[in-house]
Amino acid sequence: MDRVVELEGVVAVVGRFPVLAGAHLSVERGEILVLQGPNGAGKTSLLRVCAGLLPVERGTARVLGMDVRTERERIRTRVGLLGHGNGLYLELSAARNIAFWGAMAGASRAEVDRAMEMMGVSGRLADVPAARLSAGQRRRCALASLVVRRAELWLLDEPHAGLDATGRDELDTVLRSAAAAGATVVLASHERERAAGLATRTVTVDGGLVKEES
Amino acid sequence: MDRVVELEGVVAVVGRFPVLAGAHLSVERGEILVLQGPNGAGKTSLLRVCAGLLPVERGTARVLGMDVRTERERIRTRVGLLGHGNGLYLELSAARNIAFWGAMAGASRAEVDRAMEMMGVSGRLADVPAARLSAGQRRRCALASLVVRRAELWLLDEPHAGLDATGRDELDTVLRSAAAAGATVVLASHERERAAGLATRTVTVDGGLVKEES
Amino acid sequence: MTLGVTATARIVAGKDLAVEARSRVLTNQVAPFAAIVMVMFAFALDNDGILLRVAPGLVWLAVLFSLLVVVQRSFAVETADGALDALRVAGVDPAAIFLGKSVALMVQLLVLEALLAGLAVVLYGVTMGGAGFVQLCATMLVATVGLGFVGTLYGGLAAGARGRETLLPLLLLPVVAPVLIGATRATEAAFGSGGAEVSEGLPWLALLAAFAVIFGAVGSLAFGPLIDE
Amino acid sequence: MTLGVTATARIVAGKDLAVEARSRVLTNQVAPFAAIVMVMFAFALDNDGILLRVAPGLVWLAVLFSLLVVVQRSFAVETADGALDALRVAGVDPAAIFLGKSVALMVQLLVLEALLAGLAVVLYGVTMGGAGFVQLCATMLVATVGLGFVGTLYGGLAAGARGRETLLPLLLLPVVAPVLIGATRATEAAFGSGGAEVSEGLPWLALLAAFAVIFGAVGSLAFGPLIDE
Amino acid sequence: MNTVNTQNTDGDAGAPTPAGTGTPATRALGIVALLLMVATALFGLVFSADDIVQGSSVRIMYVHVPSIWVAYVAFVLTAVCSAVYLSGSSRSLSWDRVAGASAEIGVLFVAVSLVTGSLWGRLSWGTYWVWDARLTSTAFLFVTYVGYLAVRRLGGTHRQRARRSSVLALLAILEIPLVHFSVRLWRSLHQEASVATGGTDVELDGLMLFSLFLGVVSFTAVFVWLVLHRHRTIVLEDTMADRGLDEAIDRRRAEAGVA
Ligand code: HEM
Ligand SMILES: Nc1ncnc2c1ncn2[C@@H]1O[C@H](COP(=O)(O)OP(=O)(O)OP(=O)(O)O)[C@@H](O)[C@H]1O
Ligand SMILES: Nc1ncnc2c1ncn2[C@@H]1O[C@H](COP(=O)(O)OP(=O)(O)OP(=O)(O)O)[C@@H](O)[C@H]1O
Ligand SMILES: [Mg+2]
Ligand SMILES: [Mg+2]
Repeated sequence: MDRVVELEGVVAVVGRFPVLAGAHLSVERGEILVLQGPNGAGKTSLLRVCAGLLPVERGTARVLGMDVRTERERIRTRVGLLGHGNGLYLELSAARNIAFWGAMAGASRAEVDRAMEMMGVSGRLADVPAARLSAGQRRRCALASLVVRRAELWLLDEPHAGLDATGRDELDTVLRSAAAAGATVVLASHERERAAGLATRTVTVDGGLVKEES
Repeated sequence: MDRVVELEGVVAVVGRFPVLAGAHLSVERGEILVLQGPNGAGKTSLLRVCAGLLPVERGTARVLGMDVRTERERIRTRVGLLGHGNGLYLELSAARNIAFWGAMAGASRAEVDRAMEMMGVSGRLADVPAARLSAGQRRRCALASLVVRRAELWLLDEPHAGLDATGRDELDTVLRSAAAAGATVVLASHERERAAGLATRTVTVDGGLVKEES
Repeated sequence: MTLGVTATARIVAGKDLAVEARSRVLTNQVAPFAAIVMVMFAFALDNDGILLRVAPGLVWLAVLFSLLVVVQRSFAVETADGALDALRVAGVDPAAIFLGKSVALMVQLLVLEALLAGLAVVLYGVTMGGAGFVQLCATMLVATVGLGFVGTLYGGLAAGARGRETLLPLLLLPVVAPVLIGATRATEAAFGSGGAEVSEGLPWLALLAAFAVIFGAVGSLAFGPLIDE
Repeated sequence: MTLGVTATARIVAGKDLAVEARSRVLTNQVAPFAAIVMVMFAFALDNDGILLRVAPGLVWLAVLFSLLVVVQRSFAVETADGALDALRVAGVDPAAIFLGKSVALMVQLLVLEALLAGLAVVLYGVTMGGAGFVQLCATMLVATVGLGFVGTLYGGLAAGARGRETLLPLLLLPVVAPVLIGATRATEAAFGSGGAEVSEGLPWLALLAAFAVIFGAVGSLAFGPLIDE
Repeated sequence: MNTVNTQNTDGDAGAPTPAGTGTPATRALGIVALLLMVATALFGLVFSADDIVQGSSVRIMYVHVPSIWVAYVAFVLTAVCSAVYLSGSSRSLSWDRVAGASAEIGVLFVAVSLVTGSLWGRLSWGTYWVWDARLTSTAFLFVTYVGYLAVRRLGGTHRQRARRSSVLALLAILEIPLVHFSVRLWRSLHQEASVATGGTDVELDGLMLFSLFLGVVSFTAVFVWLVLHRHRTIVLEDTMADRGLDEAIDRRRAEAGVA
């Protein structure tokens, strides 16, 4: 129960290329795990495997105690992913986007408003079409859409990229309080100092493998 | 001649929204100027004005001694921009992309190879379609495409985002040596520490205005 | 999930229609295109008396064109910024996505068909009795349901794995063709083109209904595996 | 710029064709679709001898549709990751972008037209003499050049701001319509549809040529201001 | 349009706002245009004779033909102003405003011609509309300029508007020869160009010809009058938009805490 993520010798393939080449990883509940490693190491792929977006070719991957191969649908309702993309509908306003993802997660109107407030996309910005927002503002919308999900496992791919100084601090606060409330956070990041301040543990991904460090 | 960028009361409008609200800025040759400021402040807009992508509604903008309104075409052949997007053709391989931009800039085959080497996208990666590359690898391709241009004014919008630790250092080296060779660099960044280490000067953009600091 | 399939589907459909309301691709791009197709044919064939004969085929041809554009658009919106991935990860029931997107597609197609049928009446001088009109409406409704399902399935396939899309048209087109032929024949009967009787359209209607049901069922089941590669 | 317009245009065209060679949107999506349209009409109108009469119109209608799809695609590739901005900033001569993209578009359209004309011969039993064949080829060539220029010009305009794309058909269709009518008439003459003589097609060919020249010239000059808002 | 007198507002935004768009000169022109219209109505409806073939319905010609010709003039004016703007010899936005005003009035006149033409068609061909080359191409001309006006309303800055629409105007003007020659190109039902080329197949007697001429003169006067006023309202609209922008700029600056 307390192992939230358990990867054992996971091989995942895109095209014919093994993006993960036998990765082992285990993450406990309440951890904030940072994935570091060079470009193309397999961090994004690892997060996508955990979210059930990338099929496991060999080895086993268990998330929240369930096998991603067989119980993907059940896992997904309890996991939240922020990828390199933001998952926004660019034609719709910021508010409409976040409300959509809120509705999908069964969140109330008030929760949606709270998330927007928290990520600083309320007020004037709420009615601007996502396409017109600045890069950082779009990232904030994506984070707000994630916050309303109240996931048990947060998977974040370079969540700080594009956020301004206050946004970074706000995000760290959100992640710390989520972890304190019993959620688990796995995030990929290239910003050493910030990641070090946030992480309870850091591992390095390289060549499709996870190298445990402390 | 030595004022590479001169903005005087520049107002720029997107839709009906004034993304720049009367910005003043002047940049000398050889400077590495960092733009900081909150999300939506107008950093991207400012860079786009300098590149002649966003029309100047009021005020004057002079780049490399020429007015962006009237001599845009001549300015552009001497300016290089890295935006939030990478400007890659996702279906084409990394090598094909960089060769394309190299050819557009009149660079030789050797220069293209050198740029690819420099940004670490040679070897195996060269033949992977850009769509299949990792986020950081795509950013590296975009940077390589920029390096081959040998621009006199480099405009970079969060160039470090997505790059790994070595990539960041490599980029800083490239920018420093470009500046040392007489080029001018203006970049937007949210990473305080890294920017501070690189910058010869930092200004804050907010509310569509530039606040000079030292 | 806290929401049922119907509720989720409704939200998805609402979102798709909101995107359309904002971007107006249907009203400003597809509809004028379809209209110009009709006008051009009117121009080319006016003096020959062929016009009335081919009117039903033209209406459905224009619908087919529009179907492709609208489907493409419907999934471009999902993939532009990774929203389809987000939907998958959000654990949204694929059947609900399928139904929601199908319904939004059908609504758009129906609007378009009404417009085209209206144009056919005005431009080609089609005349219909009451029975013909009822049958035309029935045909449109049933054919649209079928096309909406097929189109969404098609779009899901195209948005999924890359290599697979090469098979797509080969799989799909033999399937769409009968729907279009059925709809054309039923419409001919309704318009009385070439001396067809209204009652001649009924078997075609039944065929269309069978298609709609089969594709609704297959789509609800198959959509998940399709978009989840 | 160190490169001349022609050299730059060639690189741009090569790039566009390389993208198509990789993604195969034309061969795997547009062409089969166009083919099915032809087949459907063969089905729908088989017994009436109308087929031969409408064949030229159908061929060009399918071409028009494909034009829209391919143009959209051609600029989607440019805007997906900000490449069009990059091209503008790179100081690439807009005329060269215009010519390069137009040529790539024309090549794709020509392939498609050859396919469609072949289908018309097979499905509709079109027969042509040698003179007819030559004229058909000439018509296709000239019409395609015109369509390629117009499509690229307005595609560039539509590729800019978002709301702007809704304008594409409004702008494009009144302009393209004469080309299509001209091409249809010239093709009718080549096919001998409705008893038309081959020589009747010549004035149409001249019209098409004038169109191509005008839009090539205007496009080369106007493309810059249009994509540069 | 009412005509409270103030100074001329030609020129760029920022001039003091007048209370109306009239000047003594335009009022004089307005009166002349009105008188000419009355004269045209008298000649068209009373003095000129019935046609041998078409009877009284030929009188529609005195509206139908001048209005399409004036529309041609309007579109040519639009194209010329656009060319001047684009050529860069004068970057004044006035050229663009005149172009826009002229196109708008031109669209109006095409519409008049379409309506009168189809009424005439009902009388002489028995149907309001046929898919004839002249008619179809005229409809396309109408759509083209509606598209041009839509492009003008896309938003963005005044200069963006000017640049985009100027290019379009230069393309759209090419449609006019197409409309004019469509009759010959497509062996059309419609009347061949006969007046303009001095052809002999249609015999217009002296009075008919004079009425037609009068129609052209009076429609032109009305056109000039309308364009002058419309140009001035565009100036006012632009001024308003600029003021809205000033407020927006202040709000934007306030985001940074700057007054
Ligand atoms: C909706 C229907 C019609 C439209 C859109 C239309 C359009 C036009 C246009 C565009 C012109 C200007 C041609 C040029 O000089 O370039 C024109 C001229 C003319 N129209 Fe029509 N027309 C219509 C119906 C008719 C009808 C029914 C008649 C009479 C039977 C008619 C008689 C004429 C005549 C006599 C001219 C002057 C020809 C010349 O000398 O150039 N029109 N019309
Ligand atoms: N079809 C393919 N052919 C060759 N290599 C491929 C293919 N698909 C993916 N790859 C490689 O797989 C790796 C994907 O890694 P992934 O996106 O997980 O990296 P990452 O650790 O997230 O990197 P970044 O820090 O840049 O985001 C990249 O090295 C990429 O080049
Ligand atoms: N049509 C519009 N309506 C309202 N606001 C708009 C519109 N277009 C742009 N904006 C606003 O203009 C600003 C654009 O700023 P810009 O993209 O230059 O910011 P930035 O400093 O680059 O921010 P980031 O750090 O997030 O990249 C944003 O605040 C955006 O919300
Ligand atoms: Mg990654
Ligand atoms: Mg930015």
